[in-house]
Amino acid sequence: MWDNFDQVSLLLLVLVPLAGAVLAMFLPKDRPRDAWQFAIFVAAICFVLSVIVFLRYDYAAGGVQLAREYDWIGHPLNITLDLGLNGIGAPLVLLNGIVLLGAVLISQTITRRSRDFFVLLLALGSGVFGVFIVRDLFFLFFFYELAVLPMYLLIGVWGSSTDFGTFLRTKEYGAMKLMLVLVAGSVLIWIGILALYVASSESGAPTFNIDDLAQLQQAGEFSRTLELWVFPLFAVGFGILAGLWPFHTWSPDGHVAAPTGVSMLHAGVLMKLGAFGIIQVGMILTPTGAEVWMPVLIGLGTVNVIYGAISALSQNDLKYVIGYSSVSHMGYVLMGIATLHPVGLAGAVLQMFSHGIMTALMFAMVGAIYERSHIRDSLILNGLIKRMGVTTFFFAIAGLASLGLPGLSGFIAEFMVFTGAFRTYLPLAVLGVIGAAITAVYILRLLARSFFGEADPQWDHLTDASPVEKGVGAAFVIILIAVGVWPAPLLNVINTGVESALAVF
Amino acid sequence: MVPLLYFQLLGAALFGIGLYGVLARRSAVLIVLSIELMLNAVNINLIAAASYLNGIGRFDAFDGQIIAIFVITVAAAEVGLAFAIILRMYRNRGTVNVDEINILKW
Amino acid sequence: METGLTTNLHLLTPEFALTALAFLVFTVDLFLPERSKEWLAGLSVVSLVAVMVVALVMRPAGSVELYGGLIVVDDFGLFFKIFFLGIGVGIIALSWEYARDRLQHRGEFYGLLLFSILGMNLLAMSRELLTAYISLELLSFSLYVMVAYGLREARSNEAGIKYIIIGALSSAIMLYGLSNIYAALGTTYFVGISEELASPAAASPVLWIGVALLVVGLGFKLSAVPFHMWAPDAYEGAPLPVTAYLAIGSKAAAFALTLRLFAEAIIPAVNLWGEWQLVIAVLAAITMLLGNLVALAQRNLKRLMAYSSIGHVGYALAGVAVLGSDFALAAKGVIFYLVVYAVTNLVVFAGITAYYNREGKDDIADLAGLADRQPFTAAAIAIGLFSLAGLPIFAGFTAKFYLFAAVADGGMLWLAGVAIFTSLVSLYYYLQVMRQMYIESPAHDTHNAAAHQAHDEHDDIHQHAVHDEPPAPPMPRPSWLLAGTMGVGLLVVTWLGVYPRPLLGLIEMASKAIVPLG
Amino acid sequence: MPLAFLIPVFSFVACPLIILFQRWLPGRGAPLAILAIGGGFVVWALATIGFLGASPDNPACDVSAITGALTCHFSTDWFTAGVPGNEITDVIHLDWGILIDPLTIVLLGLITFVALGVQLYSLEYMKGDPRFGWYYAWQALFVAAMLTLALADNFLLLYIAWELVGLCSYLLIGFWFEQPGPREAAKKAFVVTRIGDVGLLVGILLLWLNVGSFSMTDAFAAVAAGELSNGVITAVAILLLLGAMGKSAQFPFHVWLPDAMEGPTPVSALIHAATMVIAGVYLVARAYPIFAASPEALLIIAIIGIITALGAATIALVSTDLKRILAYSTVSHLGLMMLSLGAGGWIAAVFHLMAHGFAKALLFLGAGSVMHGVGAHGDVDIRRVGGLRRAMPLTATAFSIGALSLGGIPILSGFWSKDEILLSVSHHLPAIFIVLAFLTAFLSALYMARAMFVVFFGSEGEDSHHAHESPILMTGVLAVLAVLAVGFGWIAFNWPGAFGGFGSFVFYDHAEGFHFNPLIAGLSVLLAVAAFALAWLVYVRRGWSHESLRARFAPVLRVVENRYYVDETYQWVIDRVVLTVSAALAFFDRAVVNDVGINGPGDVVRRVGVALRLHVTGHVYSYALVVALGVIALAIFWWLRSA
Repeated sequence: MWDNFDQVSLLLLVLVPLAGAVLAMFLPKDRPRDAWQFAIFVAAICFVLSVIVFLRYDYAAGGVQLAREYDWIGHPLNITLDLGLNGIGAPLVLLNGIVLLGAVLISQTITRRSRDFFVLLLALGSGVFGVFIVRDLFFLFFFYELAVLPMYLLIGVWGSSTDFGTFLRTKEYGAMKLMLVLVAGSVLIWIGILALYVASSESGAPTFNIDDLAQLQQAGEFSRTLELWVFPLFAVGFGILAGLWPFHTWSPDGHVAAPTGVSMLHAGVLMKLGAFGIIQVGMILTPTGAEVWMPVLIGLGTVNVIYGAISALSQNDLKYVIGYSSVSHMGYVLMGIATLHPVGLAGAVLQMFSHGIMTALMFAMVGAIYERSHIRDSLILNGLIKRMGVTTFFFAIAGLASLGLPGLSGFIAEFMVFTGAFRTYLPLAVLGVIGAAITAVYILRLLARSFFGEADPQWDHLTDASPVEKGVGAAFVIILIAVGVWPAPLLNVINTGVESALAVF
Repeated sequence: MVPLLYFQLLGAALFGIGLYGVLARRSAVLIVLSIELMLNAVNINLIAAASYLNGIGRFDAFDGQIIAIFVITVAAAEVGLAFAIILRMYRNRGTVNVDEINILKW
Repeated sequence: METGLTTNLHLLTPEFALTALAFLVFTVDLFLPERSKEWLAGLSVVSLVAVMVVALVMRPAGSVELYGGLIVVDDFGLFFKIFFLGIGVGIIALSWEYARDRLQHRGEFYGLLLFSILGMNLLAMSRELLTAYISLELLSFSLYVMVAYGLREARSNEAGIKYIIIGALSSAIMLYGLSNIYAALGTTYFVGISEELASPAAASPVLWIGVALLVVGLGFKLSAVPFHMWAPDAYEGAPLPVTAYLAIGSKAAAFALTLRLFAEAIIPAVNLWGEWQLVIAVLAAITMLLGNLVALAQRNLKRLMAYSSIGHVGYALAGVAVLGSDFALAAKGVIFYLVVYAVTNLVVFAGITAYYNREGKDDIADLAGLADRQPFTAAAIAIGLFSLAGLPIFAGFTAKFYLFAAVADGGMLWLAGVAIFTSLVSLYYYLQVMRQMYIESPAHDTHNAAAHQAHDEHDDIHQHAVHDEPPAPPMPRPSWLLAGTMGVGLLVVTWLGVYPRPLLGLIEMASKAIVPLG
Repeated sequence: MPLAFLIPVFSFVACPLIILFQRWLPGRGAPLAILAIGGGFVVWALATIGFLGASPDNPACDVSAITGALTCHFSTDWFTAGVPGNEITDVIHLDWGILIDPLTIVLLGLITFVALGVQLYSLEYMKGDPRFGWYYAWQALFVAAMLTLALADNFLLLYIAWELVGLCSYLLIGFWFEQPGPREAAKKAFVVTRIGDVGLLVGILLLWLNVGSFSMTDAFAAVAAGELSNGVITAVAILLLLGAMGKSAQFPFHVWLPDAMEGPTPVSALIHAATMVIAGVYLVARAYPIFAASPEALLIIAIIGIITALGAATIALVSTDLKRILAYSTVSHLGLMMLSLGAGGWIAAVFHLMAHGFAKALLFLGAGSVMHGVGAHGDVDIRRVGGLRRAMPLTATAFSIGALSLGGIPILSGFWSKDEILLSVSHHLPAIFIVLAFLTAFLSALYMARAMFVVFFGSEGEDSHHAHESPILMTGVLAVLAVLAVGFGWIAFNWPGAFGGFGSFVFYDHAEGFHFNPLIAGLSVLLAVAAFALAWLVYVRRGWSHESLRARFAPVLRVVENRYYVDETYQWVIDRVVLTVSAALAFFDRAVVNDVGINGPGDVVRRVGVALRLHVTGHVYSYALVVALGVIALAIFWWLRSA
């Protein structure tokens, strides 16, 4: 029975949310609750699918599994919808399944035009799934753009504008910047893809298929100069989505503007697309370029870590703090990738997973607070623990995970990144460790300032997390702890993926 | 026999004059007339070329004349159409001065 | 070649039929009372469909020449015929309500439309410069009139005047080029030209001027920079359906001619093409750059679409520039792009018309809050714009990817780069429209969100949350015809975006018919 | 003996249970926590018996070639990361492993015993606290983590436990987070120790980088085998030392410990006196093979130790808050232990660690009992209490015993351990050290005496009128600890036939009997007695007023009372440097990176568009002109090509 299912599982993974989005269009316009429940239904199916797919991935065998090829455009472009899961994609698929469900559940509070909201959200989910499981550059790009496309409306329509006194961040601005910056990144990616295609067609076998291109590369069909200028295109293009400094500002401002569910997906999975792309495309298809450019990338990654952490120090808006901490944590991912070292790379992938869960949890909780108080300013908020004990508890756990507390997933991931970096770029690795210490400072400041302490009477009206929020939070916390205590199930899969990824060097 | 080049120079001159007219004139009517001038330059070119080709014994020589006739016809139609629209403009705005015809810009 | 002017004449039945129908419409129009002129639209649609069927039925095996090679009936022509007829149907569907409410003499309107379609069909089939020119003029004359159709509207008149003056000018230039080519080569047949050019002796200033001026003429029809300046004015002034028609029909027709001309006359002459390829590439580059950049600054919707269409012409031209290297790929890319562009634009214009029919306004800012007032219209426009911007899952993405891949493969990666960059620019102004429709509220004074935060129930000094504005005044839903057009269009757009293969098959057949002989 | 891994597990299980079900558990889960630690204690006893009975032929045990001690080792896989490559460090493999040797055994004993006592004590002390359940949850978590720390057989596991105890200390210091004091103190404690932890982690990684394994035994073996260059060893040693300094509150990282007194007093007794703070000393003792291989490191340790010891002692002398006095005394004694380690007095250090642990726990619990008695939660100003010995005799006795013990009065355990330290210092270090060490000993006796006399003897203070003795549970715990404070020292020396002495059981490299140097001992006794006498004169007898003393040393006093301005320095750095930088960076990020770097290009493009649109003038002849220009451009192009 499973074998038949494996034939279609990946295709379903992409089609289910897409179909869900299409069907959702035909829901009644003015019944938000129905839309929500329908979205939950779809997201739940996706979640189950992602779990099954993850479990079906046999890490002992390794390589690309559940592969399935569908003809799309034949000669002369030779584009095929070529699905297949590798050890790096598998955990991220799982991650997306989890976060998508969580985000949909959290979005209970969306009442205005909620149908459209969930349509876009599901479309986004489909795009993300797609990127993680395709083996063809055209479709990788296709799904990549599909994942970015809905963000504009999701933020622009359902977001919120904030006046910070000295400056203003409108949702229009946030959405527009996010969209344009990300698409600017994809411009680079697109050019890179075309360059590789041209190279392949010059070698007589025009193709967009990642594996075929990788073989061509191994066969030495790509000139060194080509790889030298194509890799930066991928590194920066995908890197932008991963919050690579100095192209990161779209991310915090996007968060500030975005509604909770969108923030969760944005920081939870969207930013992972970028890192995944660097590995899947940049590293595997242009290893020569990668080897040459990695020192630069790890340098930038370190800048991300320190820079993000330090700028988070002086932020007062909860979402800004988390946004910059995301920038900082994606820095670890970039560092890990740039080590080109098994442990470091595995750490990077694990960090993607753990950061996805962690930051999604944080945004969920901040969203819960914002829903009730309509404030995100940590200078005004205080003593939240009094009225919102559970929320505080979950937020604290997420915060501890992000400052790399052992026993929570963040620690193992960062630790592995450090080990990898120590093997390759020792001084930068030390800086990375210091960054983790700075993280502790701003997280604890935030906790001490807004969550602990005596509560003003003005917060007496606040109510604690709703059952749904509690459920999501609890689930995420459990995952954080589980991965922190027993990462082996994830790492077994990741290791095989890393092995094959590094095989090209 | 006068070499082809002379005719072509004449045509070019005429074409240039027409073009100048188009650029320099401010009355829509005169602009259209200048364009007619350019079309006549075309005709001169064509006929000259045709007879020249005939001279060197090219087979399908008299295409030129035929084309010229077509051009004349089309030109006539064009002028008619143009004047019709200009007339409509004159009715509405009371001017055919292209300096004043610029509601639509940028 | 001269033998048998009437052989295979039956193959022209579609064109004859079309001519007859046009006259029929004119005639019937004389006798129909004003209120029942809808029938003319119906008649035209039915007849167009009928002609389509006839054309398909009479498809010859391979390509057949008529009139001693003036006109050829082949798959390429057939494909574009069907394409044009389809566009005609779309435009009529678009203009139905509009014509009823806002145009006089709409009988002639449909008649002119039919004539212009006839012109386009002949254009796609003509294999000789003069024939091409005549067909072009047939198309242009109808358009001149249609643009100026708003009799009482100064804008419409002005658009007409500018259009016809520049049009006449460029046709004069084109003819001058034609005459030079004739003088240099002694022939005006595409095939003949390529044969003459094959001999290196052919190269001469006169010839070069001839080709150059020919290109200028085409450039005008394509509204390629720097011959584009008429386009924004004409688009803005013309009645909406005509604007749509300009954007979709005349461009497609001009490209049909360009493709055939380059394929059969110029590309085979390798040395000449070698010179011209770069020119075309540069034209393409500046066209997409200028079009998209200027579009950023537009306030009027029609004008915006004009500049955006200029930009898209640039993309297609980029495809033309690499026709020489891998013809099959490039031609397919260009034609595919044209079709997608046409369908997408049809959707967008249908949406704009649906809005215009209700409010009679065509500034971008007027669309504010459309998403609440006409959700489906807004969605249609949005999807259309996303597709034009080249975002998946819509046809625009696939088409752009295909075309740019072809351009890159043709050895012009830099051109592809420019194209990709400018499509990023285009995204910006498309998003501006989206923003009006989805984010802004109708009663929105400035774009400063802080302005209306002041009166907000949680008003503390540090942070404000902006809440949803009150829903906009309701607006009657679009007519079923327009809604249907949009619906069908959206389906096609999505379908082409997700599974373009069948269409590409047809395009392959079409492009095979005009593979360069050289 | 393999069951030893159960020791922490009980409490690990207890913690989440209490968190989740405290509402329904009897006594808010407190009994559960106590049960867990009690179980731990029992298992420890069993394990100890097993260990004492164990012999090298036990498959899991062998006599370590480096430490010379019998070492048993049990482990199970945790996870593997990376892929086995040509390089050994291309893959990291981790296990949950426990390592049992005498050091572990005694430390476990200390932890389980004190923890048990403290938790019983807390039943009364924390009674009626709204978060009673949470208190025990964190207590359980702490105990579990601390025990793991003591048991860990690889550095990574140690680091994990290390961080967890840090977390628990954070949670328990900030237990009353409503008041700003505990909140800030907790934050400070976590951050300061975290700075040290950076060093620790880097050190561990550096070690791994050169050894290829996190296992302690592997690391020591590598060091012993001389596989590592001296530079690396010293670097690693110093980095590990950083971590130790953070946890054990050594100068300049000592600032967090006194503030940590904001937490509930039993917490101070357990975490900030007996167990967690000695983790640093434990780390150095545990990793001694590495330190021993680097004389420089040892010297640094000694210097830091003596600075800390002396500085803290002086501050303790002038502090007025009872708990702070004890806190600084803790810092000072930790400094002494470090000093001893630096001097090679490994056994002395460990011995003092134990003795001080019991005594200091006793003192803190005593102080807690005092607070409980005078009804002061938070801090007790010793100037406002006095003569409590009548109201609370038991507490008074217990506290006095502790004070005397730490003060170094003979036959009490503190005396023996301190004596050992002085001995080793005098042997292996320059003269200056021994002088300062004696000074420290004198001072510590003095401030202990001061605290003791002022609080329990002398005239009544205004807070001590309605003071009452604490309930039996608390005093009982005090009594037990008092017994240890008196008697523990006696296990130091050799009981013929029975037991070879502490040094023959817990030792590094080679077993040592009990040394006794009459000179050193005599001197220290002299100083101790003198100190007590002096204090008695000043504070009880009021022989001469300490005001006059204060007046005489005013300038010195100001410096000391301001704790040598260390906190101020930190504060200045944080406010003036860190926050300024980060604010500047945040502004830079918004104004430059975003508004210029990201918005800039966008604006430029848009402006270009706005400018370009003007080219469509609306005048038809200009259109024609452009067309003509286009033609000319083409002509020029052709001319260029042909030319």
